[in-house]
Order: sequence, then structure tokens, then C-alpha cells
Amino acid sequence: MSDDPEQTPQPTPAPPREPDEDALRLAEALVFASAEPVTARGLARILPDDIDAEAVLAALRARYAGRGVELVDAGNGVMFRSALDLAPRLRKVIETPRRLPRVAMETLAIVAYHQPVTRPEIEHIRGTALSQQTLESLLELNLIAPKGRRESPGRPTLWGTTSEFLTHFGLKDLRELPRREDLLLETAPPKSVPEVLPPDLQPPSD
Amino acid sequence: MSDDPEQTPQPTPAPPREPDEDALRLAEALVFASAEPVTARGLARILPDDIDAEAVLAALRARYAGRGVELVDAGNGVMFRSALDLAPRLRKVIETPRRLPRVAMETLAIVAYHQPVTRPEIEHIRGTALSQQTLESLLELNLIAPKGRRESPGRPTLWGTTSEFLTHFGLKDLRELPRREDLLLETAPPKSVPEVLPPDLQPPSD
Amino acid sequence: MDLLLDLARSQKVDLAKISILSLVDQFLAVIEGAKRVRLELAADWLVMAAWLTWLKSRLLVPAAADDDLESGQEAAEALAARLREMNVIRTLAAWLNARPVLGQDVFPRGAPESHIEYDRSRIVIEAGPFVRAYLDAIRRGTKASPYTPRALTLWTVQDALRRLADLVGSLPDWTTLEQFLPDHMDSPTERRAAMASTLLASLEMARGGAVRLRQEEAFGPILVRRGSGDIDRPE
Repeated sequence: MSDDPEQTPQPTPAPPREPDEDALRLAEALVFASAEPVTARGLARILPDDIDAEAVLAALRARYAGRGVELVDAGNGVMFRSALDLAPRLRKVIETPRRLPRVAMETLAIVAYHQPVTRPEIEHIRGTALSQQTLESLLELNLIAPKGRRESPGRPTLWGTTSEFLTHFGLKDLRELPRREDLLLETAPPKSVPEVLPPDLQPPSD
Repeated sequence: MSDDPEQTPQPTPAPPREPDEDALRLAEALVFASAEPVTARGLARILPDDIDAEAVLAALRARYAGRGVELVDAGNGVMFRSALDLAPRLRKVIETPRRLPRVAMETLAIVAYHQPVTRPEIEHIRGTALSQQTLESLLELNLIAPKGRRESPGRPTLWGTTSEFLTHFGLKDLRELPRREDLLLETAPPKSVPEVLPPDLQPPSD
Repeated sequence: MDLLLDLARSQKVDLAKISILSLVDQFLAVIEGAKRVRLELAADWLVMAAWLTWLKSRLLVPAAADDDLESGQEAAEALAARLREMNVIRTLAAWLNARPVLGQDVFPRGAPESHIEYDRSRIVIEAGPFVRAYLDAIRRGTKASPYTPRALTLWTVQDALRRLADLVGSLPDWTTLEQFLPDHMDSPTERRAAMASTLLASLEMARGGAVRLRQEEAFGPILVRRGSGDIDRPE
């Protein structure tokens, strides 16, 4: 049942052997079980030699398209995730961590664009001190990580984004981030900043 | 495309309303994303009122039957588990070899250099009593073995190293052990030791 | 900086065109709002606004000194650049937030399974620690036991006399002295000592005529033969 041509487009030149049901089951189990993205290479290790792992993942992705759980790219591999449209109903019964506050999101954006970057540089760009709380919340979620030190006076720690950062935002790699030039052209303010008074200065709503 | 009749037999009696694809997707996503087993009651909370949660779970179970991941009972709910028959192929064995505790290492080293050697001799060389446990652990690991008895009062057991010891150490031969002379550079060799050294551990006399 | 950005954005103009009037209005609005919000943030805003006002005045009033004007323009440009940068950052932050965020909008497997098995059955013996352990053991042992000189089991002259007396009668012809050394003399020290003792014993017996000695050349082998005299057996 896995050889439905509609479900298994083969964009690549014909692989040595068509992915069979056994290979699909194995890939399904591996990706399902893993908390981390699974790479084609990781899958290839447990597949028979004459089966192309990429083709198996493509077939698996097709099989799950439109279902409650979907196969998506994450980092340099793939992982299963619940479908986006189900989120409002799932949130009713699944605990979700608080969203990152705006300050943390901006700090993360600075790190993403300027990495590797030091804390003083982050503070310079935002024009305000980086709070311990913000740094720790990003570290705790493993979204940023120290990436060595800059060889300059004081040898400040350099920060960069992690592979969890990619996974967290469903990115394949950093190149998927919008280009700076494109953002510079964008003049319309994002809807999260509607008023003159920044959210920080708004009376706490919760 | 997921309503393949082959994949979704409906074994249950007709519920108020047939579980539809939407209900199945939701159930699939919920069971997938939950850290705990999902009960029919838990599922019912986010399903439309006129759909029987039990029937949805039954349909979901049928859909996953024979696949790489299956819906199984756990506690009083259900969860996804990778198919049992795939476990051996998914298993990834990571070798984390142990190190010997210090006392065992010292004892082993003395046996290696002074074999055949009795327990009192080992104690004399180490300058401290040897616990039965240490000796037994080395025996159990098959690193040392009895090599006859000394023809002296009490006929004490003589101990020597095994071929397993050489294997673990990556040695072909006991003569490949570092020479005592190369080890004891700064201190004069202890007077109590040399004559115990077996001939094959003597430095080559040429 | 956030505040400046908001300000600049709300004006939809660049700094050079900031209206002092609207700035003052917002000034007042913030002071009004300060009653309800965290004071230090409001204070931040006031500092920013004051700086902005200064900057604006610099741009408006032709400066007495050229470098003053220049620094005013430079500062304005630097500020504008930073505002642009911050705008980029904010847009990116919003872009990221709009993505399906894991754990918020899309959910990963709640109960991942681990098929990793740790095999701790193997033990590893590394040469370094092994050798160190040996040295430590030896050192501790040497320290713990008092030094006792080993009693040497040397072949005495008495031993040699006895052995010579036993053997010399059974040998009809000249025999080298080494033949009379005891067996199992492994250590060179013991061997030399036994040789010396045997030589002394043979000289003693030759004095009584029990044996005859002969040496062909200096350092040559010493030959022994039964003499005519009686053999005194030592007790």
C-alpha cells in the first residue's frame, strides 16, 4: 500500500530500490520515537543498504500530509509535529509554556542576525541593558548558547543560536531567516507594536 | 487520502455519529503530543459532543494497526508506541565501558607485575589489607585466575593474570607491559620486590 | 531605544522632522501614564525624550561652532542608523513569532521513546591509570613496611669443604673447580661467593695434602684432583 504513485513522488533519480512498507514502518518508528530531528543519514544506518533514506522520508511525508500529525523539516532532519490548524483545540488540554516575552524575542532576533555576538553588542543594539532574566530564559530553552570568546580585551563570551532555535521555530537552517535587506524595506510596523506607548509601559494586563 | 478503506476498518457499532476525519486527526494529534496516556474522557473534552471518543480511539487504533507506530493501551488510556518487532532494529547500543575502582586497579597491577603471587604478598606490596570483595571482583571479571599453590606452609593460592587481562589492556603478551625500570625512575626500586618478579618480567638481560 | 523607535515610527518621519509639539504631547501622556506603570520605565522614556529634544534643538538652531553642528548631525545619523537596525530586529522578532512555534502552535511527541541502550558490561583498562596504580601501590607498600635487609644465603667455606670432601674422591682425574659449585646458583652474587668459598676450601685441603691443585696460566681454570693425604671431614 505504500507504492501508491500519488503518495510517493520520486523527484530524485530512481533510487536503487523503491521504499517498501518495511522501510516506511522503520522510518515511521524511528522518527516517531525520537525527541530530536532525525536525519536521512541517521535513518540510512538502520535501513537496508539498497534503499534510499531520502526517498523513504519523502514517502513518509506524503503519507502523513493532511493528517493530525505531519512530518516537517527541522534543523537538518525531520520530525513529526501536530498539525498547525489543531493548535487552538489542543491548547485546551495540553499545557503550553508561556510565550517568550518581547524583550527575549528581540534579543533572540539580534543574536540570530549578528551571531556570534557579545552581550555588550546586544545591549548596544537594543540601547538597553540585557537583564539576567532574559539571558537565562533563552539559555534555559536552549535557544542560544555560548560560542567561544572574542579575542579582544576581556575576552567576552560570544553568543549564537542553537539547533533547538531552528527546531523551535520550524526552520531548516539560518538561511531561511528573512534577509536583512528585505526587512529594511518593510516599513509597516509589525502588528505587535500598535501604539506609541511600548508594551513595557502598558499597564500589566494579566 | 487518509480515508483509505483498507486502512480504517470500523469494527465498533455505529456511534451517535461516525468518527470523521477531523475527529481522527484531532485524536491522532492529541495522543501524539501528550506526555501521558490519553483517556477517552480526555479526548471527549475537545471533540464535538456528538462524537463518541471511544469509537474515535478504536478507529485510530485500526488505522495504525501493523504500522511502524501503534496505538496501545497504557494505564487507563492509550498512547503511541513503536511496533515491538522493530525494536531490535531501532536499538542503538552505546558502549560505556567502566573503569576499575582504584583498589582493584592496584591489585591487578601488582598481580600483573609479580605473578604468580599470593594474597599475603599482594598485601605486603600494597602495604595494606586486601578485601575479599576486590579479589572477587577481579575474579568475576576474569582478569585474574588462580595459578596453582605455593609449596610453603598453608599452601597459599598463587594468582596470575588471564588472557582476558591482556585483551582488555590491548596487549599481546605480558612482556609488552611497561618495564618496571621505566616506571620507577626517581625512586630506588623497593627492596622487597625484585626477587618475586617472574623471569619473563625481568628486563631482557642482553 | 525601544521608545525612540516607537516614537520615530509613530511620526512616520525621520528625526529631522520630529515635531516638538507632538513630542511634548507624548511627554505629558507618559507622565500621566507613569502613575499606572513602572516608574523606572517612564523615567527611561523621559531621559530619551529629553535627549531627543536636545538633538532636535541642535538641528534647528544653526550652531555657533561648526563642529557642534556636525556632532549634532552625526549623532542624528547614528541614531537614525540604530533606529533602522532596531526596526529590522523587531521585524525579525515578529516574523519569528508568527512562525508555528514548537510547543505553542505545533507540538512534538509528548512521550518520546528512547531506543538507546547503554552497555556497561565492558571494562576498560588504560595503561596510564594502570601504571599509576602500580606505582602508588608500590610506594605505599614501601613506606608501610620497615626496611629489612634480605638475609643472603651464601655458600660458606664450611659448606664448600663438606662438598669438596664428598665429591673429590669420586673424581679420578683433574676437574675444574667450578664443578664443585653447588647447583641452582642463579644470582651472580651467590655464584661468585660460592666460587670464593670453594677456592678457600680447596686451598685448605691442599695444605693437608688431601687434594692437589694446578693452574696452567694466570686467570686460567683451577684444576683439582684427589691427593695422597687423608680427608678431614668437617663436622
